[in-house]
Amino acid sequence: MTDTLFYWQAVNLALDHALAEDPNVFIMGEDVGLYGGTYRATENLMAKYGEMRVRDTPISENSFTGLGVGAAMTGLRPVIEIMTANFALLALDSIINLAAKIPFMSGGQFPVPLTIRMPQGVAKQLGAQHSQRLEHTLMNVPGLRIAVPFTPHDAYHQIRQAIRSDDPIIILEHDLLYFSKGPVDPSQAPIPMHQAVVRQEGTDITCISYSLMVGEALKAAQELQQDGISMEVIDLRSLSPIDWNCLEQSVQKTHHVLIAEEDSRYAGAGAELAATLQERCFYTLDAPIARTAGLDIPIPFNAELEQASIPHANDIARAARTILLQRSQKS
Amino acid sequence: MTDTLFYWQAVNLALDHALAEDPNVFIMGEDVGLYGGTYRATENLMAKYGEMRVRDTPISENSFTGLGVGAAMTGLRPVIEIMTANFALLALDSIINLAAKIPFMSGGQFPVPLTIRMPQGVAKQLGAQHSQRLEHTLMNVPGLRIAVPFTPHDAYHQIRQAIRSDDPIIILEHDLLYFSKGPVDPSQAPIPMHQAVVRQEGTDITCISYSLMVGEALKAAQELQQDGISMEVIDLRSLSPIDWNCLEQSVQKTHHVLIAEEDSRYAGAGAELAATLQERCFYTLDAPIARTAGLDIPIPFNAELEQASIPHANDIARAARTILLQRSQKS
Amino acid sequence: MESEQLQQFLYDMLLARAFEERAAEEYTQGHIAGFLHLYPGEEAVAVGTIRAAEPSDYIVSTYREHVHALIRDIEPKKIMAELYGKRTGISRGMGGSMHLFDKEHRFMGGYAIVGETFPIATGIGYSIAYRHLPEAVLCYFGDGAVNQGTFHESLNMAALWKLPILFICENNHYQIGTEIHRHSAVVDVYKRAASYAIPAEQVNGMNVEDVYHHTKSALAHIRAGGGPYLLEFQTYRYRGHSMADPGTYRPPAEVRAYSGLDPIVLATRELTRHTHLVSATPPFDTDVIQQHIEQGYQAGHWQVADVETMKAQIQQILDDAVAFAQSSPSLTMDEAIQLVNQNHAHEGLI
Amino acid sequence: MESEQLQQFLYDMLLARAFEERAAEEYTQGHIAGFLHLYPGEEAVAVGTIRAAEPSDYIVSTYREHVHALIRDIEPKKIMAELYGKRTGISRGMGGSMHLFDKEHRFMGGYAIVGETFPIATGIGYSIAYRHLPEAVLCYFGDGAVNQGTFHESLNMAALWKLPILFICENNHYQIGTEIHRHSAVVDVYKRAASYAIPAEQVNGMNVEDVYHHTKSALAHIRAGGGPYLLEFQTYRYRGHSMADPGTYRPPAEVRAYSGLDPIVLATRELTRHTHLVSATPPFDTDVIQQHIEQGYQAGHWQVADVETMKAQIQQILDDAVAFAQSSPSLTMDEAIQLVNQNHAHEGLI
Ligand SMILES: Cc1ncc(C[n+]2csc(CCOP(=O)(O)OP(=O)(O)O)c2C)c(N)n1
Ligand SMILES: Cc1ncc(C[n+]2csc(CCOP(=O)(O)OP(=O)(O)O)c2C)c(N)n1
Ligand SMILES: [Mg+2]
Ligand SMILES: [Mg+2]
Repeated sequence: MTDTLFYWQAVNLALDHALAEDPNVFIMGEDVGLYGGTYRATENLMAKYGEMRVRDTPISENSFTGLGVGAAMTGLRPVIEIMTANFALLALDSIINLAAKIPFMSGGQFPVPLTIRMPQGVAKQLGAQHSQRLEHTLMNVPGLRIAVPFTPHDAYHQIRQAIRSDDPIIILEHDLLYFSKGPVDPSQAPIPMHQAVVRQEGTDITCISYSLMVGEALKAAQELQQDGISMEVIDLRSLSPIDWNCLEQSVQKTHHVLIAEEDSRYAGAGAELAATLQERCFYTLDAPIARTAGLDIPIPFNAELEQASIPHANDIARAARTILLQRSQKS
Repeated sequence: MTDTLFYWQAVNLALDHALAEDPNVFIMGEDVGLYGGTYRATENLMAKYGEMRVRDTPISENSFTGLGVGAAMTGLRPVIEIMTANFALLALDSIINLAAKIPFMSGGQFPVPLTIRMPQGVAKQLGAQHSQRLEHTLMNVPGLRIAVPFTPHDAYHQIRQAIRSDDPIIILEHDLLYFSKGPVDPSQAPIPMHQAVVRQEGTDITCISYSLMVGEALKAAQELQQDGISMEVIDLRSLSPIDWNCLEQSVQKTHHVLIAEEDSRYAGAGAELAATLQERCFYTLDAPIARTAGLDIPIPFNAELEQASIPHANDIARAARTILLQRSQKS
Repeated sequence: MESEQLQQFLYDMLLARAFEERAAEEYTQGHIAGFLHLYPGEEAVAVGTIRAAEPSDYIVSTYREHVHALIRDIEPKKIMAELYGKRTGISRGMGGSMHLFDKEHRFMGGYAIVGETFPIATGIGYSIAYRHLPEAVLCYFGDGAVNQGTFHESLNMAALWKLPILFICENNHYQIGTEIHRHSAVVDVYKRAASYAIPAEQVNGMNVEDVYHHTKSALAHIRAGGGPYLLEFQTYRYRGHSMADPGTYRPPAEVRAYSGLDPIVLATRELTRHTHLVSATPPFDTDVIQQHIEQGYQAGHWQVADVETMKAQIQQILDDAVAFAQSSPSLTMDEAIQLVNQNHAHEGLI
Repeated sequence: MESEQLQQFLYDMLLARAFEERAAEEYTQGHIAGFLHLYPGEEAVAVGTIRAAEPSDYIVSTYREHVHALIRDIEPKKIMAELYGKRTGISRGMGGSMHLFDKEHRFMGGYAIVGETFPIATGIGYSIAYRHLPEAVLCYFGDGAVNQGTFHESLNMAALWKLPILFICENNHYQIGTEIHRHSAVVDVYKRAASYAIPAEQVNGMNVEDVYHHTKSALAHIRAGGGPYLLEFQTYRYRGHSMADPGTYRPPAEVRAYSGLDPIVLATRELTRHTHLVSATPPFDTDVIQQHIEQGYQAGHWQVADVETMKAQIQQILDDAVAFAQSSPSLTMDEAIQLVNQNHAHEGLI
């Protein structure tokens, strides 16, 4: 039953199936109903399921996210769409102080089966206020789980898994992935939600990435192949928890690690990856763990500077070569 | 002119001097005026400078912080007190999307000379919603600077420096530091705002810490001395930027690093410290960089569990011993 | 009003006052730590509103919520054990004074970040509407909370979607040390409901019967499908904001009625004194409980002895509660960690 | 009203319309990217309000702010260059369409997160009050922005401290695809000001003279020390929310007046057609500029030729602006990084 779908269609299908499967599931967010979602992710769902289950909201991010928490406490399974992660800065009290803490503070009485979806990342000249990434903040919050699907297939299944889970789960979708295409098989049994996958096998160096940046890493791997460098590319699929074993296994093999992330390098998700991996694999590593990441500046509006402020395949390839060059010089 | 002052008195004195020095400085926050601040940091200032310059606010964190940004754009030098960092989750749009980005997005036309002070951290049984730390989130924001004074003397000078700066600067004060005491010399020329200092020299291992946790690290160093272990203790004083050279120099000497932080380990400030230091000092390190940090759970209300969820001197000492034990076993 | 009902109110208020004063004592003796926000002076609000509600209604409260939990008939010992941080506490010692939760009693939590009760209540209201149930949510908040953005955002949504929520403002005129006219441009909180076309009233919160009747009719309006309703209860807290606050920012005249009445003594002894107070004085001039007792005497609903009996009963309950709390164990760290993981225990995560 | 003033309005509106339609063209041709929110239909609001203000007043606007900047007399070429992301742009190409800033003109920014204009304006108002200056802040926002918490929080503070702020609601009845009655429980925005005791009026935003007069008197009230004021202008956007939005959620009848009038053609040619329209029709039924032209003809303020001349002038200005934008260089990365560091260049950081 594999179809080739746009990422947004995979999201849409996952939501459609979840709404059909469980009457407790409802969707809420700005323009998710009549308009069908800014990235079409909720297209036609209001017509199909009605306004109570697919609800357009006012511009009140903190409150409609908190509304999702309250509804989840009574056993509903809200799927909140925050139009972009940039606006989630307004909703962090509801995400961090409510969703993530109520299950614990209530002594376990109130699970919060809430899913929060949001696009994020640098798209095309949306300016500094509309190009941010939020994973670093959310990762530091115990009680939250974070999925970062890269493929339409993963988007479909991780959303389904998130909605079925009794935990609050954040799905970070990248603005630029919605119109990428890939096979989606809803009937295939999904792998565990937080398992990382090796998207490209390799032996010389491990490139760890997630979301849109996996695509850049895969391109870099191809480029490197021409130079005889074999780069393993791992798609994390989840940022909380992280599948450390998968990463460790790869490092045992390659002894070199490069992390590719779009976010600003300083205190981004890559910092946790590097910090924990150097601890786990210190004696296996032949070179320091490197990060290819965004610059530590607000994202410029200007097209060239915008693109120059985040990594691309050639930056990843260059970084990999530099690491391996150190090796050959040393040995 | 050295006085021994409580930390809160040092903060108070810095604010008093800043208000006296520059008519553009004003203070705003909940109960900073008539009440004098929950930790007495603004005691008597309203009586002295009037309501326009020491302003009590409604409970509207996002807006009074944003008000500070707007006022700063016209050349005033607001000092916003957010009653605790936990409530700053409500104000992150103003901090991250406004204060940190306007100087850049305006092409340099509008500096934002804003200081935001907030207490944070685990105090005594304030519960999960009132025990958080925010440095990890703020560090990831280009355009912000972050100071974390540990001593009353640093609190005095870093606050003065922050208010004089044309950049938005966050001062994170720890709840439990306000009633610590130390010498304060306002007339002494301050060291640069973001310079780290070695609080205790040592040769076997470098312990990097900041804010309240420096005190625990110093206690641990004493404890270790009795075992013949010499631990260098570095007080970062600043989390953005970080004084990497100071850290590197120490690692050249000790070859071992332990990071002590109160925040949850996962994606805390320590992650960035470890990630960058392993990169800079990979070939100097004799063991993986270790982190002694808070557990990855919301802070329990129960007194024992609360304390067990964050590190103390003995945890730091134990971690240092473990690291050095690995060394002796290896050699 | 029936004698029985009024006696219930009396008992409730005596219990509420005595519980809080006992909590203060335990705090002073160092048995309880953290922030402790007490309710004396405001008892009529919690009692009148919660007794007017059905057990199937939900309660969403703030950090000043012990009394709401008590009146919801949650066992005092479980609340006291929570203040002690023990595993027998209502939130297993993980929440503490500001975070009481009880699923069984539909007590949906105490929230310590001002303004959080609004979205939580709105979510529960959404859930009730979603399921077409005849239930309602009682959402508590202070006068200071009204200026948090969530008040505005949530009331708009509640009105837009006609959610069954009773917004209950406990207007004690202070946001910690900031008096209402210094934090709000409009000091009559109920007037703000007009921005959302939510019907609203300002009610004397020092008279439990008034509170009860207004709540009853507001809930009737809600259950008839009329959408949300807002009640502003004018009240006063006799103590400081929390145990850490001496309350010195208040003019002495303002607290004069209460000064001279040692609150602890009051709860355990003075309440039974048969004094004659003028009932027409403004609400703050007389202790709210004293006033109720007085009216009951005059109308013949009870005798001094009845009040004595109640008092003794309550004393015993609180002694037991403290003993229970003190002797209860704490959760282990493993159990605490388990709370973070229990909801995905059945999922294969990785 | 003086001919000269009305001619200024006409010129302003023609320039505004033509600029926006030219921007749309540049976008369609791929010269401009990102979000592009255009203003056609709402011109009378920006023109009437900004022309009623003093140069010493401050402007705080949203992401739909090109026209506010134009009417503030910022050079069109600098705005166009900003849409192109060039170093000659008003924000040096770092802000883009949604973030126009001009210190010289006290144009305090376009803000892209809905609701941010409120606290920024409140801060500037605080600063004016702090310095006892006779200035004011014009704070723009849409009908959708009214439901953001900052609206509520900031208006309360503005009123509490009597800050000199004119809150200007551009009520175009839509929050992207969500019509006002689906996002607000009370659809008359001006009514919400009562929650803060802020005087407020609802005004026809399709008539530039009305807009101008109401703004003048509101500013007079503010400058007399009366504190903030709120004006709700009823208006309509003829285009979709942004260039990415076809606007298909609107019923065809609603846009019927505008359909058939190709907007680009309109700006450059049709405006000069001497048609006779009934002036009493509801504001949305006629193009706002068309209406103004018509009234000017009738009152003898201008002739067809005058409008032709203006049109030609504007055409030239826009051609020049585009040529300027196209030929301008970009900032280098070093310069961009310098923007982040320049304010502490003199400090010894470490
Ligand atoms: C968002 C937020 N800001 C500030 C505080 C600190 N704080 C706790 S209670 C309080 C005053 C609340 O006043 P009110 O809503 O009137 O309730 P009351 O305490 O009078 O019952 C404040 C400012 C907080 N807990 N949350
Ligand atoms: C906080 C926030 N939420 C959502 C958005 C996405 N968004 C951009 S404009 C807009 C609609 C705003 O409507 P309104 O305030 O009426 O202004 P208009 O666009 O009609 O001029 C939305 C939802 C945003 N930019 N910021
Ligand atoms: Mg109050
Ligand atoms: Mg609108």
